[in-house]
Amino acid sequence: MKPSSVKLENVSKSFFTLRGKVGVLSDISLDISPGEFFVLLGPSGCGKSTLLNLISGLEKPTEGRIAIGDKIAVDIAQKIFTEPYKRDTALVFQSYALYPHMTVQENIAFPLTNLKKKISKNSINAKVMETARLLQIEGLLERKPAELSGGQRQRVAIGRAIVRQPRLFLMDEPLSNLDARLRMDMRAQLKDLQQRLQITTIYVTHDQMEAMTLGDRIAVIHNGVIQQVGKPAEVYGQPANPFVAGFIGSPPMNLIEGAIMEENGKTVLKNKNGRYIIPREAVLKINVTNKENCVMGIRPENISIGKPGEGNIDVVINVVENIGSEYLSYIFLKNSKHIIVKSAQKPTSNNVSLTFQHDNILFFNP
Amino acid sequence: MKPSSVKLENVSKSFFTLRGKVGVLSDISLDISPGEFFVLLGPSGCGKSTLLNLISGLEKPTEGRIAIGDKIAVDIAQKIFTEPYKRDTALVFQSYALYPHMTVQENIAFPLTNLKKKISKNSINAKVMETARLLQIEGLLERKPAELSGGQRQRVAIGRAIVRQPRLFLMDEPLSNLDARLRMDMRAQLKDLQQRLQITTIYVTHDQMEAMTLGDRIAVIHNGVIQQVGKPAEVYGQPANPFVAGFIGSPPMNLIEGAIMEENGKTVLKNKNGRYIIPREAVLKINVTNKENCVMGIRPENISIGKPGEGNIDVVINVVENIGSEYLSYIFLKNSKHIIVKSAQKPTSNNVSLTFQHDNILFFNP
Amino acid sequence: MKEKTVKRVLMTLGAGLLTFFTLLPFIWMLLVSLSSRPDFLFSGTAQFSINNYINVLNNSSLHFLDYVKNSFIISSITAIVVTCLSSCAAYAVSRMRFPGRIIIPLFVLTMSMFPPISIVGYLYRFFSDTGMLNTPIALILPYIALTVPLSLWINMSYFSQIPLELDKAGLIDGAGRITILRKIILPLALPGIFSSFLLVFIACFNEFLFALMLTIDYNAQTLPVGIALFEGLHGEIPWGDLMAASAIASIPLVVLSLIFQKYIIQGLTAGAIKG
Amino acid sequence: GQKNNLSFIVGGTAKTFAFWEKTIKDFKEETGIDVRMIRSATQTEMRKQQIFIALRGRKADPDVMVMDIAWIGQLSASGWLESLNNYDIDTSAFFSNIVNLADTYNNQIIGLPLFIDAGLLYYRKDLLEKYGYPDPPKTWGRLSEMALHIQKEERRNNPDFWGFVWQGAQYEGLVCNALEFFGSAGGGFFSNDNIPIVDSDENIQALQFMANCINKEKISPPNTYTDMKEEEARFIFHNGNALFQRNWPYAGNRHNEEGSPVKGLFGITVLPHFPEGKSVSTLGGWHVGISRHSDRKKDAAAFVKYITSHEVQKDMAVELGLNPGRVDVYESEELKSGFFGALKEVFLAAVPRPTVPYYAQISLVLQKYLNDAIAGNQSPGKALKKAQGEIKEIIKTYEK
Amino acid sequence: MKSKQIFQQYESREVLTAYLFLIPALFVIIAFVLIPVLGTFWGSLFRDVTYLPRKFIGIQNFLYVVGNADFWRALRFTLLFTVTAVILETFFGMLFALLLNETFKGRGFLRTIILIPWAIPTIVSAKVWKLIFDYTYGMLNFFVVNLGFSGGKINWLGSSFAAFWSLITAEVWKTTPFVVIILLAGLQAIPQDLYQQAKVDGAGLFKRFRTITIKLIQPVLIIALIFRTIDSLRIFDLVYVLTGGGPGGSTKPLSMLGFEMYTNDLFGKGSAVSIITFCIVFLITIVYLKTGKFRERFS
Ligand SMILES: Nc1ncnc2c1ncn2[C@@H]1O[C@H](COP(=O)(O)OP(=O)(O)OP(=O)(O)O)[C@@H](O)[C@H]1O
Ligand SMILES: Nc1ncnc2c1ncn2[C@@H]1O[C@H](COP(=O)(O)OP(=O)(O)OP(=O)(O)O)[C@@H](O)[C@H]1O
Ligand SMILES: [Mg+2]
Ligand SMILES: [Mg+2]
Repeated sequence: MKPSSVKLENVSKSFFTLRGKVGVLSDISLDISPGEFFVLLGPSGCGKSTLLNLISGLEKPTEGRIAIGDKIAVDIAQKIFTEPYKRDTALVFQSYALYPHMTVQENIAFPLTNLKKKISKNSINAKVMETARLLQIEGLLERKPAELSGGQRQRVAIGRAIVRQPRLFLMDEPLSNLDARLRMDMRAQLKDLQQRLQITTIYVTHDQMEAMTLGDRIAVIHNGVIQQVGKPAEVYGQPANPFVAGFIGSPPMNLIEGAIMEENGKTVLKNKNGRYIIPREAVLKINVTNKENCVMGIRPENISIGKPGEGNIDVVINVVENIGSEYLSYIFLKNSKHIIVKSAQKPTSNNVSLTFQHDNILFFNP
Repeated sequence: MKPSSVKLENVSKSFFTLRGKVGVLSDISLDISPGEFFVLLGPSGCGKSTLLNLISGLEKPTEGRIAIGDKIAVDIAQKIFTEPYKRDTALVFQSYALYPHMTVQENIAFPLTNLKKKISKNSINAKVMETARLLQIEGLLERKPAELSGGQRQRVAIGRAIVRQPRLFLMDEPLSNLDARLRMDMRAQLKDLQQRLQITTIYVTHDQMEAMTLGDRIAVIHNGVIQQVGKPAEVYGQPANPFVAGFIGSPPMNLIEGAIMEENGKTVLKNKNGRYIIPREAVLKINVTNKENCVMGIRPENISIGKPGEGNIDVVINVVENIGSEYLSYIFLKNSKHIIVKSAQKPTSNNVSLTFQHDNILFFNP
Repeated sequence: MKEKTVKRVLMTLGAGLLTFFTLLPFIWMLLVSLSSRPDFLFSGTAQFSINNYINVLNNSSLHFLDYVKNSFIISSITAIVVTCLSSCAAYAVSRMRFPGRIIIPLFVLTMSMFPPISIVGYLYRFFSDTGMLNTPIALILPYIALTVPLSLWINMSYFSQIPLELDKAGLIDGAGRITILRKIILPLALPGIFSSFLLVFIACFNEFLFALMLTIDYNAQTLPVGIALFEGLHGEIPWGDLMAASAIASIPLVVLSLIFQKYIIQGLTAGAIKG
Repeated sequence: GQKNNLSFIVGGTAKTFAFWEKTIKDFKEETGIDVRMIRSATQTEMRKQQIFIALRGRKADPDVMVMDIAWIGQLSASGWLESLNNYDIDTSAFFSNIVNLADTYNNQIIGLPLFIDAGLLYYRKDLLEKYGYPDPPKTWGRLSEMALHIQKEERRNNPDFWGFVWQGAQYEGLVCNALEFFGSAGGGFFSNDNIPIVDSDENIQALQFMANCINKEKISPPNTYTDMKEEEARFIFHNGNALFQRNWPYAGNRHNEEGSPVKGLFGITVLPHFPEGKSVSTLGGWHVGISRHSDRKKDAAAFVKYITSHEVQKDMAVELGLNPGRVDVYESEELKSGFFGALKEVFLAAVPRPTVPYYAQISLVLQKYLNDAIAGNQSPGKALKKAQGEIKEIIKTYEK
Repeated sequence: MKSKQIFQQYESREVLTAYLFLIPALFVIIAFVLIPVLGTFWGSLFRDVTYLPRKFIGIQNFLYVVGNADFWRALRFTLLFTVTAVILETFFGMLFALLLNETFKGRGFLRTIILIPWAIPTIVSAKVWKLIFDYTYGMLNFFVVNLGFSGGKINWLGSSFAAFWSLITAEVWKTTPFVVIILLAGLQAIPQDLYQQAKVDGAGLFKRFRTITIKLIQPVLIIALIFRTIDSLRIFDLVYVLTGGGPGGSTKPLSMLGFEMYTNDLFGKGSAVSIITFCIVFLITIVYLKTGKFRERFS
């Protein structure tokens, strides 16, 4: 089957509850190419799941139109709406929604029994077995969902989606309840599957690593509005605004608000906490509309720790955390914010100066 | 209230299903000190949630005894069993288990309405508000769970647990559905709360970072058996066995099986894929029982990439992934395994040699 | 064909069938209640008026309103008590572990299988000995015993649809079993609870044999018995009065069914658990 | 229960209850004795259940009860009825045939007829006149002739017209009807020395006649053996759709009501007979007795006396249209002429159903086979032979 | 091991609480059903005729009942009636419950009127039906005559075949709402996200009905079936009023046989019929529970 493109035009969605209207998505336009692996990122409650529901047809947008392939799935203006089961998408629900009365085997086989072109029992069994093996749950086929652990349930939910070859995969945090190693395995399997079958995939995740390694492109959503769409490296390297900058990366980029001014021949960013000397090379990149009120961004790994006086600003490290191979140093600031520095070695002293790697400094309008 | 210790002695648990007995935990003994933040790690389905259920009293062990503080919570031999609601623990369910007919406000307030010492409505409201603010859901108090996003639901579940001050916090992947930034916030809040109130906490997570930064100690479980208990740095740095070594760390430690032998005056590890020269300094650390069949472990970040011929083994890099600030290089091996190398820079060529940092090489019995 | 179209066609057919099916005899009943003779279709000479209604309500020796009142009191009390008893029992059976959790519901079910005629003699003696004959109690107690099985089993099946995790959450949150039942299970099983309430209520409202045998006069007799007394010695039936009485008697049930609608709510457990 | 007043169990419609309430009030005024009325259901079987449950339980309530004539045998055989002989009651004013045949057990009077019934033939005077029949039929044969003729004529304008309606549904009433047919052929259920003679030739002939009315001559409607009870038959006659009707006296009252289509158009007479027999009418009606378990027998007797007094019986006749058990009431001014007067003769010749204690079971057997025979499912001879056999079985069980 | 396992399963406090929850209900049932029933059973072992001495006769009453052709006829009718009625009630009940579970204009009205048949006391509704089926002036025959079907009126209660179906009609009309109410509440409890998932999984209307609705409603459905069956097997009021067991006893159910025996002073035999009726109901219920996987579902 040819992979399908997905096209959203000016899609908006509000829920009408007893307490009034809750606007969730506003004016979303996206153009996802056939065979693309498209990742949705955004803070909790920003509308990612809702967006997937709109595409799958489980919810109806309040405005706008959605096309899957060359078929219009929904167009509010033209009053077109295609039922979910005709859209031929596979959706992994964030909440799994396993069929409690069916065994794992039956859960996974279910989509296969609904195909227009009937397939034989044997080949269903074979497919289910293959899928289960891929997800490492082949020993659990006889169980009912209630007898599974959280991660096992999640894998069954994935299994139900990938067992057939839909035009579109929609996955809502499919790996959130898996341990790191399994998640890595699964990630590789999904990527492999997706590339092999060339199925357009829209994927919601909170995991940095997943977003970066899986996605052909990433869209960052905030409060129901798209903030940036781009290749992983782009979004990471050239975030469009402080929100994206602060959201992508773990630990996130340090965002320092202040006013840019000249002082003693040096360009500095000044705020209540002190003055940050901006490296000369970076000064050229300042492209903010209002220098009095702008944001400077620098990632924790792009800051190096040196002896006091040597760097761009002198600070006191408050807390150091060991995160396995690296150390995170926290510098608490007055307005209950903090700067984080990531370093391979543990800082030897608490009184240090920070040096910002100039080519990684970014400036934003707030 | 004084924090409680938690003591498990030879606890085993099997489920009796229609298809027979399923052994889940075997002979677990743990001794958790009062006020400790104790993290449980382990692959999906290893029995972490079950262990929490045993401690909270939702399930009954098949064997063994559990003491919380100086009270025996359950002792199979003595036929003692304390009902869950008398154990005064708070549990964040992996599946949330929100009360669907109650608003967020009511959900969070529920534990407070059950306290022996009745508290006033006002102070309940105040506490709920405070908790909600901490979890950034203060705007959702009037909603019912069905009207929340996955992450919002998860936060309500956390809220219900932390709103009161129990003797023991049990948290089952409480942050799995939150985005990276929120997760970091929450992590800090939880740690802060725990330290402020000194409440003994047992915490299940799949997130490396969480485990390392939050835990006073970590227990790694595999197939219902405890593999290692120790401080985060210990577990990371001196894993007790290949399983722990491979499980902790993301990407995980490279584990290379083979036979150690002398060749050309050098100590090498040899297997089908080739020979790995073991740095001289590391040779001293070899403490395996059988040199013919052992495992060498080295973390991806402890391998440096050099020009062919310079390092311990020459290899060809197959895939390079950008994970934000760093690069992962994959070297595929014959038995469908791979070696991963993490580096700050992108390797310039595919033909490289790898150098193992000698003080980070570990040797295990398989 | 489109799913929507199929659905709409099916629904229209169903609605038509339902209306026809339920209303035809009922409308016939109303017509008879308004006419002066039951054979009006053939004779064509009947007059239509509300005389029968006036007659039923005004005739003091009929005691019609007493019967309605008794029925209402007896059915309400029974239904409330049964709902309480059987929800407790159903909770225990469906969510707690104890020896007998299989056998007790079976026993209770078994107890509903006896032809009532075979136990009415005993009950008569019992209530007569205890001086309770011809009091509402004499009907309420056996009605409770007769309807608990139905209510228990219905509640059991509704309770078992509620995720067990919610009880667990309740236990963890420090709630005792009663609190869990009251604050978590009951609200969630409300459609089920209410439908069993309704079924019990109506069963008591309609019961005839016990009501006949265990009561003596309008101080305790219920509507079906009262209506049965309309009939003459040789089987003369004042059709108009009888139907008017039945029509009036169905008013409380219509009210009840309006309340019923309020409690039939979709998807109460949505959002509870993940999985 | 609260056992301070006398309890009196009676069934009926609101009108009946109103009458008894008034009577009870009068009685209280006269004697100071409180009487509590237990309202029992109308259906005979239900009433019987109610009374029997109490009596089996040896309950002091009810003290005074109104009993169907068909139960008296069983009640008295069970020893549940107080002999009235000790209470100084004068029975001479009642129909002596009834008191002797139905209310006497082991030479003790155990009940008194409160109101009585007997089968009658109703006929359409106007129609007989119209088709030139001066008198109602004396024999069944004549009845069927007349019915056939007039039905055929009347059907021209009225397709719903029937010649003869009677009670053939499977219930006690069928046995009453059958007793009349059988008796008027010289047969019956029991011989004088209480031997069952159900399958006698006379009975077979009579039953054949009954079946023929429905299936052969078709002068009786096809639902005779399914639906036809008193009211069903009355309705047809009432609406002017039948020439002859076998029914109890109550029907006459209804036919005479204001607005009745047959008011003034019908007459009553004794039932016809077969050539070799004489007219027989089944005795029905309700009797009053005192429970053996009563704890206030004296007061009970006073009450029984009161309600069987001339005055009350007359009121009952006037207000409820029931036929008093006292002969003297029929002589009174209010009743002498008119409908009641004509009934007296019938009652004097009425025969009760067998008074054996197990009558109810025999009745069941009879109902089943009689109904089957008139439905045409079995030949009368076969049906009655089987009935006879089963009845003998029953007797064998109970004569031990 | 065995005793240990039993302890394993049960928690003494929980057991205590559970019994506390059960005792009130059990108490009432034991006092007002079990004891009378045991009395009935005891009574069935006696010759219990009011005017003859009471005599212990063992199982003779049972032998009498079982040896009686009427009993077998009543049994046959009762079973046939039950099977037919329950099948039809389930069918219509399911149909209407599904319908009333949808949202559409007029649903409130339909939900109200569906209760009417169930709400009218049986003794009344039976009379209404009797009036409808009445040969002489019934509504059905009015239509038959005036709409010109066949020739002439039909004797709806006349043949055993017609009487059977007349009874069935009245019974189904009367009790379908019972099934509807139970099923409707059951339908409400099915999580909607399963339907959503199934839609995404490509299941159409009927497939969803078959694989989700039916399966998840099954426990409730079984219970509706059980209680309908129990009640149908004991049918009395309706038959008593509508056909009185006729024509020729062809529509006489077991309960009526028992009732006749009681009213005709055969208490021992009446009790025997009651006990036998009970046994039949019990056996059938067990079959239901077995097929309904009761154990699995509630444990
Ligand atoms: N009721 C049950 N019956 C049978 N087996 C069960 C039952 N509950 C859990 N299990 C099995 O027990 C094992 C441990 O389950 P548990 O939920 O404790 O895993 P977990 O460590 O929490 O996994 P995850 O990280 O996936 O949540 C799993 O393999 C699961 O399949
Ligand atoms: N039925 C509903 N009624 C009202 N508001 C709703 C409803 N469903 C979702 N919302 C709101 O819409 C917003 C978006 O929800 P959605 O589930 O799409 O978030 P999400 O991006 O998937 O978040 P998460 O990462 O936490 O899963 C949330 O703020 C949520 O509270
Ligand atoms: Mg979501
Ligand atoms: Mg788990």
